[in-house]
Amino acid sequence: MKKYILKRVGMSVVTLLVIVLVLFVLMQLLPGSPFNDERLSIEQQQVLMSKYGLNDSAPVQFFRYVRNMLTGDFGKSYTISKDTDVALLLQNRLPTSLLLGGLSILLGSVAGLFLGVAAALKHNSLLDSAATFFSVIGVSIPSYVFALGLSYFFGFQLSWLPMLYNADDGLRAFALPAVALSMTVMATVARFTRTEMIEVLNSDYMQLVESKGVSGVHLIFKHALRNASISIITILGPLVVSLMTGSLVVEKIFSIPGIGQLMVQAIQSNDYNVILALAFVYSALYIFVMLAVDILYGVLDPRIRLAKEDAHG
Amino acid sequence: MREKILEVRDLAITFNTSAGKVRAVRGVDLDLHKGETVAIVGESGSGKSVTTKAIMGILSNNGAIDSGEIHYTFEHEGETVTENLLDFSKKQMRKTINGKHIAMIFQDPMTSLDPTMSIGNQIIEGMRTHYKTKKNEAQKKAVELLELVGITDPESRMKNYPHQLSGGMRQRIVIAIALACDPDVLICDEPTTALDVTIQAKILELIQDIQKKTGISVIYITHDLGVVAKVAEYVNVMYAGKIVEKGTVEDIFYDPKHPYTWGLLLAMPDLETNTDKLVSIPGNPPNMAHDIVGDPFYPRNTYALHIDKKVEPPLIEVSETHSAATWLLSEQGPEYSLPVELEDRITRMKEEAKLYAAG
Amino acid sequence: MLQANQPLLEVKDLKQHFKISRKFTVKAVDGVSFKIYPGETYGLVGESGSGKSTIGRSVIRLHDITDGQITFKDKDISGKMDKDTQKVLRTNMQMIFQDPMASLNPRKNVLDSVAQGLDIHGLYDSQAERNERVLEILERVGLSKEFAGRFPSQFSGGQRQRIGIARALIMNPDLIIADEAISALDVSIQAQIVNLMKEIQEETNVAYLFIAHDLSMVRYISDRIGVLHLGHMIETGTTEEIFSNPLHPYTKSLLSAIPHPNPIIEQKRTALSYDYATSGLDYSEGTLHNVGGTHEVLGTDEEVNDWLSKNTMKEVVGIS
Amino acid sequence: MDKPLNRPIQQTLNDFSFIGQDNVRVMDEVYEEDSFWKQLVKRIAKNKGSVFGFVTITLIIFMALVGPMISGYEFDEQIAGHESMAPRIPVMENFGIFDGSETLKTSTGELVVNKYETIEGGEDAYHWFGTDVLGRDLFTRTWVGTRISLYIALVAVIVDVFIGMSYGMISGYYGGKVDNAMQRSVEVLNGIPNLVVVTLLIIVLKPGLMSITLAIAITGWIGMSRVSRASMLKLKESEYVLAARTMGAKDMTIMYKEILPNIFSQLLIMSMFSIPNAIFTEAFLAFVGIGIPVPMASLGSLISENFKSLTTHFYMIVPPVLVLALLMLSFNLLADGLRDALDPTMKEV
Amino acid sequence: TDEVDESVEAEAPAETDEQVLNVQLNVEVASMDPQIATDGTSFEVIANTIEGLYQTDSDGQAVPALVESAEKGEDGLSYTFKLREDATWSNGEPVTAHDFVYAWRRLADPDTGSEYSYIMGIAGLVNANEVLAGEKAPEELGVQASDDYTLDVQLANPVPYFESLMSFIPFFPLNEDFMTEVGDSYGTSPETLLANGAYEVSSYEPAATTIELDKNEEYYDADNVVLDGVDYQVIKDSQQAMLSYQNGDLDLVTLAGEQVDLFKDDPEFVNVQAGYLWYISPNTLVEGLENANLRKALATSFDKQQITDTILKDGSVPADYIIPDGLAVGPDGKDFRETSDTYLEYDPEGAKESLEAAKSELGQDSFTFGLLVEDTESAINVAQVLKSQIESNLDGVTIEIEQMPKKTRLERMKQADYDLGLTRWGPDYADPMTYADLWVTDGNNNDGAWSNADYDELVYSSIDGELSLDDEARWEALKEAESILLNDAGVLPVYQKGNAVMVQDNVSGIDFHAVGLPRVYKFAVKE
Ligand SMILES: Nc1ncnc2c1ncn2[C@@H]1O[C@H](COP(=O)(O)OP(=O)(O)OP(=O)(O)O)[C@@H](O)[C@H]1O
Ligand SMILES: Nc1ncnc2c1ncn2[C@@H]1O[C@H](COP(=O)(O)OP(=O)(O)OP(=O)(O)O)[C@@H](O)[C@H]1O
Ligand SMILES: [Mg+2]
Ligand SMILES: [Mg+2]
Repeated sequence: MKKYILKRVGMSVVTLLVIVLVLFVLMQLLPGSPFNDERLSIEQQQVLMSKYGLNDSAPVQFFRYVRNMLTGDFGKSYTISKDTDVALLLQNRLPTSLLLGGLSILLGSVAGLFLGVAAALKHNSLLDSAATFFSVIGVSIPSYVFALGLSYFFGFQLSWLPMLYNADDGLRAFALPAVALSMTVMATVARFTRTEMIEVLNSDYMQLVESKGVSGVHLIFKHALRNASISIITILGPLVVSLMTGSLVVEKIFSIPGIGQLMVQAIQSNDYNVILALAFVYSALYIFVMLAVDILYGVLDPRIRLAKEDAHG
Repeated sequence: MREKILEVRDLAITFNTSAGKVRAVRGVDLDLHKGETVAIVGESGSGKSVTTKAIMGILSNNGAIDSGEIHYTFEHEGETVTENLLDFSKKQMRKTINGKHIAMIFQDPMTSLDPTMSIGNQIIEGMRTHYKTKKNEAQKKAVELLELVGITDPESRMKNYPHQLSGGMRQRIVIAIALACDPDVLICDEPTTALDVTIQAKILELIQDIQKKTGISVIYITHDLGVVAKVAEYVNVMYAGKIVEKGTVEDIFYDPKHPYTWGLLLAMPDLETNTDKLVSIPGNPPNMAHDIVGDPFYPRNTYALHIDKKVEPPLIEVSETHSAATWLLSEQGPEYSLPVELEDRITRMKEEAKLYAAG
Repeated sequence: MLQANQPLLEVKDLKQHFKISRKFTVKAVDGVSFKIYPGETYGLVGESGSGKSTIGRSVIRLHDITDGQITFKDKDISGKMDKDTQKVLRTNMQMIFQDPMASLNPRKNVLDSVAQGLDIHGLYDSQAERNERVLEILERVGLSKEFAGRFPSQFSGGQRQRIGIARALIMNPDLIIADEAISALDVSIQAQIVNLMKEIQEETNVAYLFIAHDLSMVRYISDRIGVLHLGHMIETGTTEEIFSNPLHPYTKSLLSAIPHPNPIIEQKRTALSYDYATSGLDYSEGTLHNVGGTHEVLGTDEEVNDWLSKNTMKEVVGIS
Repeated sequence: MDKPLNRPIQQTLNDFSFIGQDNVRVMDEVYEEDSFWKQLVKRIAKNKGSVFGFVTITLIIFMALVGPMISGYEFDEQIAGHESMAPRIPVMENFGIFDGSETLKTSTGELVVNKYETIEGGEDAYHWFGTDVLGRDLFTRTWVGTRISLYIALVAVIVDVFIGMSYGMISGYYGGKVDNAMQRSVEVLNGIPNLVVVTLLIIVLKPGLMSITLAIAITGWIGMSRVSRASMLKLKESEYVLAARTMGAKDMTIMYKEILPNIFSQLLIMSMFSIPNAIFTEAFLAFVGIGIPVPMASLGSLISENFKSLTTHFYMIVPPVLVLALLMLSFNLLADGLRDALDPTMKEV
Repeated sequence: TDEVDESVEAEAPAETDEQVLNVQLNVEVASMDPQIATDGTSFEVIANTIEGLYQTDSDGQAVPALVESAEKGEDGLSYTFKLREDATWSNGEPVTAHDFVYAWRRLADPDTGSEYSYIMGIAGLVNANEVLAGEKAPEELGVQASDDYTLDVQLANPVPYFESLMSFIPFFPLNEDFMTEVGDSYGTSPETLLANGAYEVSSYEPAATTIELDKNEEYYDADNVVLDGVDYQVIKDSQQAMLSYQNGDLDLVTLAGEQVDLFKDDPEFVNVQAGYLWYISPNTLVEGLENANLRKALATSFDKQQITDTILKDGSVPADYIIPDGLAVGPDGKDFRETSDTYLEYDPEGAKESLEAAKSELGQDSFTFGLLVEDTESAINVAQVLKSQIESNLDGVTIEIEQMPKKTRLERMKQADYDLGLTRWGPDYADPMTYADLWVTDGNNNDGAWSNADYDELVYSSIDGELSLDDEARWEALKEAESILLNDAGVLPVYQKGNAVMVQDNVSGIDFHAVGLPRVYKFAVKE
């Protein structure tokens, strides 16, 4: 297993480098430069470009970037937060996004699992239809509509929870945005869980388990859900990444200092280093999560775990 | 004294499907006595599995029991009671019957074990739920069970996962799971069809062996008459959701009465069969989604009578142990003789048996 | 069956290995040779995983073979084939499969399924001719013409298997590989299909490579038999030779395991057991020894002599 | 055994004679079953959800085609003075709803206004869904916007089917090195945040429907390629594919003639699940301001436009959100129904 | 982490009766460095913490801040500023003339990469342009500290608005010692910031959405500062901001579009003028747009009043001029606009006539022009109204809106790859020149390449020629320049931006400005 993970990590690093390269190429295509404000003269633009080494050829820039990146230096922001280390921006904003994303994933998947399992157990019943309806609603309505609605009712009308993010509020600050974001997760997980659970509940081995006299919670958790979860985590992986890396709109509504907004700002203001760094974080997270999913497969599914052990010592 | 332990009467089961209602079982009677082995033979789709699943209370949700009773006699808190299993709720079934009194082995060992749980845990699970056995005790018993079903090095096997074992081993595990809670009845639903002959022989011998040791009653489902010959004492031949002939093995093999049974016997070439053509049953079994009028077998029956088109024959008793559902046996029935090939076959078998007995 | 001297198919020292990982290779077939003559049925038996299907698939070139030589109708089909050879192979050798449901494309009606070979090789001049030939062949396998427009799901297992046979038959093949072609069918239907296959063989002189683990059927249908174990051909000979005088301990255990529909015998008999690991045999050491007629057995000189010296039939009681 | 032997039925002597060999079927009975499509339609029709979905989608498509023509307004027609008018619908207005009045929660108290009464010629004006801040009829805009969103849906499906499906099928069919390379590429593409790819693309290209289409095309097919690859992996070893190969069928024939028809309907349904994604992507682009160019509208851009008036003029966001949600709901229900119909084993347990 | 510690600390005093002003920002602070920052938000926060020579009073006039007395040379070519001696940095160091010299050199030094360095040229310092161009060392810039509290400045030409320029952030001082100490990390946390103004930063991190300022007790004028602090909250969604305002969480928010309808009658509602002027830049290199009549037709074909009243509603006013109202006061003591004409008013009939004239001059009946717009809500809405009105008033003219991020729009315009561009200019200092010099031939921001020799002559002379020596003549010349530009429709003015804000009624004393610093809180009071 260890060897396998090492190999995967190695491969991931290569993938990551390729991704950075692709991003670099894309960045070269971006029209305009970070320094084209009205007030800058051509000469000054040149001064700024050379200050940040943007006049060098693309390969030089690329290798310099990669070299710096390896030492944890993501360069400086050009426009969003002028002259600050991008690493510092990440340090300030990433934890918030991760926490918010993590919370909404947690919330969403627990609720989704619950709904999905209930629907599968009472297949074709009213409960099933209700769960299906809920989950369809969840994927049908944009999360920002939820966000503003929640903010209006629970924040403004009832004043139960803060409408605006403030680090001082601790977890309370995340309550509304996390719920808003978790709707999609809940819906997706619920639908998937339902399908998977129905399939598992219907399998031969569940019949054997039932014929042993096992029932109830034990049956669902030890057998059904465990088997179903192998495919559930497959869809959860990408969801985790997209949520962890922030949701622009929900961040905007609750005024959360996350990286989703930063990303859009960076793209719009050609802040290359910030785009690259955020994209890098995204990719790294993506690859990490995929790796985690892979390892989790192993934990959940001995077939995979043992196969990997066999194949890689 | 034969002690009746399971008595199924007039069991009828329907499934709701998109293609309409499927009448899978249409009034089955079945008896099982203590320590004995009853086989159910029949073509695919004849309702064998559904019948036994109904006994286990694990019918799928779209299935409904239209009529019938399943009386089961068992020891409960020191007393011998007889209960209609169909009156039990799902929960009661799981708690009092499944595993503890009636256990089941399924057809495909490759898919009937939970792939994510070690086999040790799968074996002790039943004991832990029914008897709240302590973990180490349960494990000790599991090791014994593994030994019983002929698995070498049982301790280390406990930690294995199903995919690490061969098909034959898995089927042994399934048997061990079934035996874990000391059931009175073991239902084996084609436990060897997915295995190859050498392993099949071993598993069959294993079940026989266990039966000898534990005195357990066995219901054995198969479509292979060879297997029936090897394991069963009593045989029920099933066709289109009904039992068409029942009797002891000898009755069925040496004195079959139903044309379908004849067909089954003949379809299997024995080592002497030298004919250019095998005798086969023509046509296909009926589609159970359709209404069945008359004898469902008559379209394939070379011995069909006109009445078969209209009225389904009841089981007609031939001897105390032997009966068959064919109008040929009725008083008004015509004269008939067995197919020549079958006559030959039976004579041959009898001779063989004599020879064998002689040494 | 008359045996022409010229073999239709000759397999020499066939090896088929599958690389699972860098360190691990499955030697599914490890040096197997046999011949099939026109119009005969060659039965291949052995336990699950012994390489029966792999041989079948290698012969029809579903795999690129690892090593060895396969000659079919005097053409070498073991390596890269030219167009001609390919056409000979693809038309003259056909296959029928185990699972009658899975072997038919569920989205194709019977007509198109059966005509597939004709379509691929463009073996007709007009649509009418094509359909004509399909209907003819359907009738031959006992299916009504009305079925031509229907889809596989509308048939029973036995009917589907007939469609599969029709599909192979329409190409007028010289060799049909039947991989467990009857194992998935009910006993009553098995007999129908076996009868059909035999009839067809009589009419067209097609040869069969009949792969199965049901020995009574194999015995009934085959002229010659090869017994496979762990990728090796351990014993081969005519049906008569194998069944009346099995020499190899594995063959013996295999034969002894067949259950017979005779309760009095069957209830008392136990099968012989054989375990390669503890048998002390090493298949790769042995060579094929001819022990009379076409009967050959794999083993070292000593082993073979040892087996020959024993009265074998006693152990395999109940067989004849 | 213990049943009465002869039941009281009319028996003739003839009844107990043999029918004879001739009557035995040599030719087989057909297992009468409806054809695949007929069965499918039957099953779908039984599923209330999918019927609802189908009807709603049909209705929405109809309205998208016809709606803009029956309102009497152009989608980009800014009527001076008609800014931010609440919905007013004939007949309904008599019941006190949709009569064009709205309650404004001003800081100095609630204020009921009815612009139709205060502006010139307002009595005869009807805006069924109201107007937006520029004085454009929302009914017209909603249905024009629905067209775009439906177009996006179509694009998503086409992309899924043509790119995703082919990619997955080829990758799965050839396996080995080809598969490895193709999957690595997908991984790279997946590793780049969608947002970056899509926004960069749209910034690089001229903003417009074409670029949005392209953006969806580039990122939308990956999910589908996974599914089709998985199906391909499963089916390529199936016996009927082997059968085709033993008969010498070419790779392309096998992929597109043998395998594709068997997975196509499933994949098509899967692709329906990507419709919401595509519509959301477009809506998201609208939200960051690089969606469909003004004054064109899509449901997404309408939502983001009118979202800004949510607390002031609530009614503006309702029609596009409602249509979008209905559309999503219907596509989901229909797809669910179709999937269940295709895989009856699931329904019958 | 730090965050947690801070929150624990912040929790305790929050309950007391502190006067803390809660202010909404639309966007994060981009930089806390006075020489690097370029945007209004950063300026606002910096100005709360650092004070320069001058500051802007409530009327927008420059009044002395750190400067105790100023002496202007006879010829207007030199200034001597005496600094007050009681001013200190928040680390206890005194604020000296060296701090200014350091900051100004830093501003002009190309190595700093300040985007505002050109302002040194505007201020007219000796050698400024050479230093900017890298031809001379920053030390040669015309500014010295003759002693700790005396700052000497030499100008290359008279700059009438020099003192007002001194209240502009880039000229604010920085402490050299402190800067060397913190190095690159300046302005990344409260510890790496120094204050000499009314407030000091107590909580800040780059790109933060909350910023907290505390009253600076070291401030020389601390007695006049009433507030205990200012808390900024970045809220980009205007509706959410408004809800928070209504909740009482905010004291000051900016309203957007439709919200104005609901709040315009509220006593807390305030309309403030901003200096920004929005106009359409026609690209005269594009076929058709070289024609003055066509440009005039376009310029007069849209109803500016409708745009400001029904779309913007934020107090913006139609602009029939290019030098904004309230920007600069002339030698006569009157606002520029008070004594100058208006041009290019909405006149659909006139527009049609001009169009006809253009059509016959160009021999062309239909025109299609792209209109570049950046992707902000108001710009897009305005563009849509423009399109609709131009198209309905001018037969044969079609406008195609192209929306894109601002950076892209700027790039396209810089490359002259556009037909019409909706753009804006905000004043850097209180003089018409901040606009007038935009449209000189080959001017850096003259994207449309409009060119007029008379105009050039007037502007150049006003900068450093003859006219620069005579304030009154210069004033008249700038009026003439505006008339040349607009009579030729060299640009198409649309509106002058206003802001609709809400200020809680217990808050007073916030100064709003059109030029330089938009909002000043020094004298704000919250009861
Ligand atoms: N869940 C179900 N839904 C619908 N029909 C079912 C279901 N289970 C069984 N049936 C139908 O009931 C009939 C009897 O099935 P059963 O499984 O008992 O056959 P069997 O005799 O065990 O056959 P096999 O030898 O193939 O196992 C068949 O026609 C089958 O199609
Ligand atoms: N494509 C493949 N890749 C890897 N291993 C394979 C492949 N095909 C077959 N094998 C392995 O080769 C061995 C022989 O398999 P094969 O299918 O030929 O056996 P068989 O005799 O046909 O068995 P059965 O009776 O179960 O059909 C098995 O161990 C199998 O796992
Ligand atoms: Mg069964
Ligand atoms: Mg095989």
